[in-house]
Amino acid sequence: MRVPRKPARVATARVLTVSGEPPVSHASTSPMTAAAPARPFLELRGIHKRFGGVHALRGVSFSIAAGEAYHLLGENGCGKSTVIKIMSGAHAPDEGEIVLEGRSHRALDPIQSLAAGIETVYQDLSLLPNLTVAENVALNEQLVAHGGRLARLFDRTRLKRTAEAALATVGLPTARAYLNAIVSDLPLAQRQLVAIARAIATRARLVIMDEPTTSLTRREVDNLIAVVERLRSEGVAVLFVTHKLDECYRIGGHAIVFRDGQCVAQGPLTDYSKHRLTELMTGRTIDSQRYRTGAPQAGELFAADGLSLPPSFARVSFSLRRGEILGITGLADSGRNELATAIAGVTPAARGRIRIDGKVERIGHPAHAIRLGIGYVPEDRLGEGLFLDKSIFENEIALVVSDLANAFGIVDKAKGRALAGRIAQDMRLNTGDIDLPVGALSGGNQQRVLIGRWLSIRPRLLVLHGPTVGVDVGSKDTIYRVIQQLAEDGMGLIIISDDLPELLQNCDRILVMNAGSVVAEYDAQATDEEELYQAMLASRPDMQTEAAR
Amino acid sequence: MSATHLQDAAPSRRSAFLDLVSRRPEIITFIILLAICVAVSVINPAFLQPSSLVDIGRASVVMGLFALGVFIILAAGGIDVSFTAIAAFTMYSMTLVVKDHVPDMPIALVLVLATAGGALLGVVNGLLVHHLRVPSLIVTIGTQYLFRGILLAFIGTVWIMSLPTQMGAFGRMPLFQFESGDGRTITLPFYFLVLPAAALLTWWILSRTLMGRAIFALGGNASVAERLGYSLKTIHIFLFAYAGALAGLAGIIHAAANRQANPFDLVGSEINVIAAVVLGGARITGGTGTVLGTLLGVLLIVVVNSVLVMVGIPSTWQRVVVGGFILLAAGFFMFCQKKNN
Amino acid sequence: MRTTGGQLFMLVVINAALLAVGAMISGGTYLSPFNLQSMAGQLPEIGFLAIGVMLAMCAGNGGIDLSGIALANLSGVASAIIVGSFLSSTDNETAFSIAFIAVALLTGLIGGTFNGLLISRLNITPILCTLGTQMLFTGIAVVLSDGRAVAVGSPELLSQIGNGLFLGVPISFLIFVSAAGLIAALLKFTPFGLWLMLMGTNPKAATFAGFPKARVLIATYATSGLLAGLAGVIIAARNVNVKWDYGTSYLLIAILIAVMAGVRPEGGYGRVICVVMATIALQLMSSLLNFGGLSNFVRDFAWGALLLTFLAVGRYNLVGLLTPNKSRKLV
Amino acid sequence: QDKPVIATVVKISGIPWFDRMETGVTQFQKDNPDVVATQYGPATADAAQQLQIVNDLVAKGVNGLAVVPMDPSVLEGTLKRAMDRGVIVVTHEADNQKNTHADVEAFDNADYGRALNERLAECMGGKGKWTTFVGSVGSRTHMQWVGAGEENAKKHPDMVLVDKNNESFDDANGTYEKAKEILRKHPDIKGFQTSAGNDVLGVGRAIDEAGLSGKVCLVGTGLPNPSADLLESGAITAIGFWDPQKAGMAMNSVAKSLIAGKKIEDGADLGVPGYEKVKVVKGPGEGVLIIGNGMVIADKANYKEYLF
Ligand SMILES: Nc1ncnc2c1ncn2[C@@H]1O[C@H](COP(=O)(O)OP(=O)(O)OP(=O)(O)O)[C@@H](O)[C@H]1O
Ligand SMILES: Nc1ncnc2c1ncn2[C@@H]1O[C@H](COP(=O)(O)OP(=O)(O)OP(=O)(O)O)[C@@H](O)[C@H]1O
Ligand SMILES: [Mg+2]
Ligand SMILES: [Mg+2]
Repeated sequence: MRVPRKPARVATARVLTVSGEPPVSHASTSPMTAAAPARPFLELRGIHKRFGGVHALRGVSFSIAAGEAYHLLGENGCGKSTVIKIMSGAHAPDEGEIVLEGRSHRALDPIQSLAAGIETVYQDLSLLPNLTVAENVALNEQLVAHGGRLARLFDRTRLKRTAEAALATVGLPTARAYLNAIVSDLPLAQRQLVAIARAIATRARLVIMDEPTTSLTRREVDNLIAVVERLRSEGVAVLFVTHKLDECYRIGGHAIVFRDGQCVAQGPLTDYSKHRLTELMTGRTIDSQRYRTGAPQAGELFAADGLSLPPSFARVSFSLRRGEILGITGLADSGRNELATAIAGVTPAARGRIRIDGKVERIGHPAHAIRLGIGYVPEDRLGEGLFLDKSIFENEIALVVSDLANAFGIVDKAKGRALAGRIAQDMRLNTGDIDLPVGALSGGNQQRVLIGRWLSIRPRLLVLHGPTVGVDVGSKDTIYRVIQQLAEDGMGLIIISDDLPELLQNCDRILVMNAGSVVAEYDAQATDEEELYQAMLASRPDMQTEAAR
Repeated sequence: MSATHLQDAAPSRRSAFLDLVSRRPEIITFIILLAICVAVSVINPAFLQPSSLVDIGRASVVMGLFALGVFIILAAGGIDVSFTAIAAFTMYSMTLVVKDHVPDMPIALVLVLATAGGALLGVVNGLLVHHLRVPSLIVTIGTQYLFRGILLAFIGTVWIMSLPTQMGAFGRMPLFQFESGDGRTITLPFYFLVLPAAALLTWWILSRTLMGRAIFALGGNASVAERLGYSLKTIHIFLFAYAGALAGLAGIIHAAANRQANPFDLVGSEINVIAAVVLGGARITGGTGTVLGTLLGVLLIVVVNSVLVMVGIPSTWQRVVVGGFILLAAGFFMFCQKKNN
Repeated sequence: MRTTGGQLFMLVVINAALLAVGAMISGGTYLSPFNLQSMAGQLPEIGFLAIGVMLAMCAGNGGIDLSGIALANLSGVASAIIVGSFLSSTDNETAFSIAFIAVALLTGLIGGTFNGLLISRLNITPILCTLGTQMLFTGIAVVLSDGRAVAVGSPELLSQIGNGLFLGVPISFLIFVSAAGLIAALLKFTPFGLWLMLMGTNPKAATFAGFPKARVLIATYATSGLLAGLAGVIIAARNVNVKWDYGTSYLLIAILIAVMAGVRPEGGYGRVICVVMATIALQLMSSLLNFGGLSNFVRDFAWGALLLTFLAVGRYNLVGLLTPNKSRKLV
Repeated sequence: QDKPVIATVVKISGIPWFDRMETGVTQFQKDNPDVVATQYGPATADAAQQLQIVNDLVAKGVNGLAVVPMDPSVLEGTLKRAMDRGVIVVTHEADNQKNTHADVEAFDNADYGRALNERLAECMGGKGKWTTFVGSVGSRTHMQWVGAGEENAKKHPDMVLVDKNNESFDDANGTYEKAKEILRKHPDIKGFQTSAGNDVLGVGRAIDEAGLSGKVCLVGTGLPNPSADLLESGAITAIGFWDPQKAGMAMNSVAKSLIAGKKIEDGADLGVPGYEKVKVVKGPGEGVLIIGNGMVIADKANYKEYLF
């Protein structure tokens, strides 16, 4: 595949000409390499932000220099997304000032921020699902070039050129069919890359990424890291928000640690150990040893026999014992996602058999699966899992609504509330008010609500798809403990994830899928990330050669 | 860092036809339209004459203009039910003004002023939708009652049976005229041209300007569009002003063609127009659809309504047939789309 | 997040204000028992349709029921013709009445189920589906009755329902209030209600949680149809005759009421009590204007203005200035 | 005040027909200062809306109601309740209304339909295809008119009725489209008999635009003023109508008499032109049917005598 040498620079030049300035005039400020400029590109001073009664940011100050990488770390709900929204102009701060290239502002608006070169990859990706890939990537560039004015012609050739360059940079295809694909038809991982491509399609000076790697596989992350390197070498600052500390170290740069709306530490990452960072974020100590201590019980609980759903996966067979935790990993297109949804009955397998407790069953629908005692926690918890506007109580009893009904068809709410309250306690939600809408919870708590829902019916098998995507270390800890407890109680669990440490810490066995088949099986205690990673890439000739490069 | 595997991950394995249909749902509309025409011609060959085409063309103008407005709002994720009230309002007050105050206003100016008047009422809609932050369906139900109430309570209810001469002349001005075999004159009126012109303009705005893309962006996800720097206020105002302008124009044409200005007219037909747009392939949830599809949807409704006598369906049965037909068409539509996924 | 109390409060205030204004301009006749009874007797038919619209809206996914009044008329017409063909309304009053009610309700139920089936099984967009069935139902009523009004007569039981009073309250109003209470309970206390509201907020999540989505949808539209049938019975009982084109203006008014009651068109939220209060508000206002001798066009204007005012009050939280607002703490 | 209140409720307010009726009500008020006479009407042509107005007026406490029912059957229940409360009910265009004290008709409906058809037959020379339009198949008087017309046409064996009872919904534009379609389907059609007030305008326009004025005959109910152009051009052969102003006055006059406890006898004079010597027969219910002599058939030659 053709890779333009310096796509980001191509984009730079183009934007300059469009904005009407001759490219030369900008040459003096633009190319900055490792040498840090005298003054920071962006500085926040004493920022406060309140949402109704919530004091989300309490006097945050930090600065961003060109060409540097920053990692904004902190627990769920500590104010990371809020500070990003202030930088990108989505929110106005209540107090404090924003100094952009030496000029002080009380607040920014989106166009101002974009025109200054602040590009954001939002946590929710902020893609327009009904538009094409090309439009999603490159439309904004034209909007910004016209200063947000809409009564302007829109240039299709330029759209195509910009999109091609940006897509190539993040490693997505640039074929016409792909450019014209509708974004909602793409899998989540590709959508995340499209969002990143949009951020770098313009002459960015600062790229902010709010948890950009949540649904990327390791290889795609590697690719992203390469992109970041190149951006930095061109003088672009990068600010990451992430909960994956390992990735931070791989990228390097500075850490900015938030706790409770305040900035509690900042400095070069190398100054902090992982352990120390965790302490700073949570204010307590969490050790990262292996969670799995128990052992599976005897007796087969679940078996897949030659499951196929062309073209996603074929002839997948495995079995699971009571109390066993099985990990399944693979690249985004390895078929692991479809396998998960097939077991859950969302996209039923076309061929093959499923045995539960020795009985052959056909699962054609999620309700089927649930009746058979198979629970499924989807990866996209907002879109597919939670009823955001509804209370914790209603979310927790969603599965047992009809069971709670008495002979007259009246739902026993008192019983339901007791159940929901118990679940909230078991899942250690940090609120006792189960009438709170789930939308008012942080991501980690939302995930706990979603997993907790299954505690209401105690399924025989629980399939967890990306159980800790976008969840902070504190919540992760809780979720892992719950998983282990469930296994202790004899439930079978399948964790589908590309967070390899997560699988290694929690599973008994790990299956690796590749190109629709299970290609390897490991004992979790006897393997390591490297081995798993190699297996994920193996047997695909084109990729091996790449890995070698 | 190749990503060839991503390409084969892209959706494939559907038949080429279904693939086409999913990208361009208006093809289904076209097929249904064609099927009806063939069926009707078989039942009654009298359908196959140029005058049928002319009649259908003429009957589509007002509904077509409305539909373009509805479509552009639907594309942005909204719904408008006030356009008929806007049309009646501008049509009647404009006619009143011309008749009583400026009897020799040139027709071009009448059309421009009516369009501008419609746009103005549209702006009211746009501002309300933007500032009240509620779905436009609700706001426009309110403004429909409001506009119609103002028109009938404060402006007038008296039918204007003899239009100012220039308006009457405009309604009668032929684009072309010919004599059919049995000595009848068949006329395609000049005002017919307004529909293709408006369709072209709408298509151009939607596909060639940033505003057009912004409209679809808004239909895709409003809060995302706002975050990306699209000014929702500008889009809302433009959208409703444009739809209002089309409605104002449609109203004046309706009056000119009808040779009377009846303030009670038009209101009540809005659901049919929305149905036509949805039958043309635009999703009711917004963000999709094409101008061509919209026109096909309008044609579909007009043709179904105008072949009933041709086919010899007694008037007591006509509602059953039209209703059943809408259900069949919608069912077929969904069937094709479902097969895709 | 939720301003439900506010909506109800607003509606109560509006109703009180309308009664006060009415009393003032009419010198008391507006509050006379006869007028109150007359208004209470007028509102059930549209109230039933508005509750039907609310149910469909709550189901989300662009849910709406445009076929309500058409189905109500069809229920009345079909029932009058079917029952009238083997029973006489004068000879066998009670039997006729009971049979009439049963057939009308059954017709409504079947019509509503038909809507639900089309929407849930064939995935037809609700607005298109109910537009189509609206014409279909009207059309069937025309064909059955040949376009003429069908006489139901006034057998004892039906005429009691239409015109009778119980403790000074019109029986039709009592039926309306109890049916509304029943629906409210259905929504609040049964699995159906919980499923419906959850499904309305996130249909995808409902699939993943294994909800019987199709059944819930069918039940929703069937209930809406049943209410239309009930409206048909009330119309027949009050007017002695049924006809296919009765109440064509009810279509938009029912939506207007639902919206005024704060039902969310995107789905997932709506309260029956608010719909009842909104129905009463519209009735009070419309009678008030008739009392004042104002042209009925002013009524259209006033409805539009009232709705927009409502929205503005909600938007700028003007109620919040009046009521003590418990601000919820977020976690 | 103790003056009796008579409320006239029309099918829909604002349209020319009932605006004309309102002039009659106003005139009656002026001539009879000892009563209070006003006109009401719904904003949309919907029986349910009219019903609500009648309900509210009864609740308000009027002494007399003069109603032009949108749909007589729908009002039965309410009018019965009103009569039970002692309100005097007079109706118009509703000779099948059971619950009324008196129904005032401008003429006998069958006579009217026959007269229209005879005028059409005369124009058609007694032969050729013809068709009929009604407001809707549910409109009783319209169906009576075309029914009587159909009956009358049997006298002319060469007249062939095709695609009868097309519904116009009183919408000139819709009627125009339908008429076009009929002209296309039956290129040799010779006559139209229409019923709703706007039908002559729609059909007339179709005839006019096809250049068939004078070649195709059109006779139907219509008002002189709106039809003037088309009568002049020859697209409309003749229009039939009665004067709603006089009908409004007649209704109110009957209502006033009944409130005063008087009875209307056969041959009575209501003091309104066209109703000087009314025929009184028993109605379908307890009340009476009062039939006047107010039919007018006008054509190009004489329509100017009735400009309204
Ligand atoms: N729009 C809002 N309305 C009310 N409260 C809000 C809003 N946005 C954020 N908050 C509150 O502000 C606090 C900080 O939220 P923020 O989104 O910045 O957290 P975060 O650090 O991004 O968390 P995470 O790691 O989960 O992304 C939270 O307590 C949240 O409840
Ligand atoms: N419109 C809003 N109203 C109320 N609270 C909000 C709103 N938007 C965001 N929040 C709050 O902001 C906080 C952060 O939300 P966010 O979606 O970023 O999840 P999160 O805490 O960041 O989780 P994660 O770290 O897993 O991403 C949450 O507490 C959420 O409730
Ligand atoms: Mg966040
Ligand atoms: Mg977050």
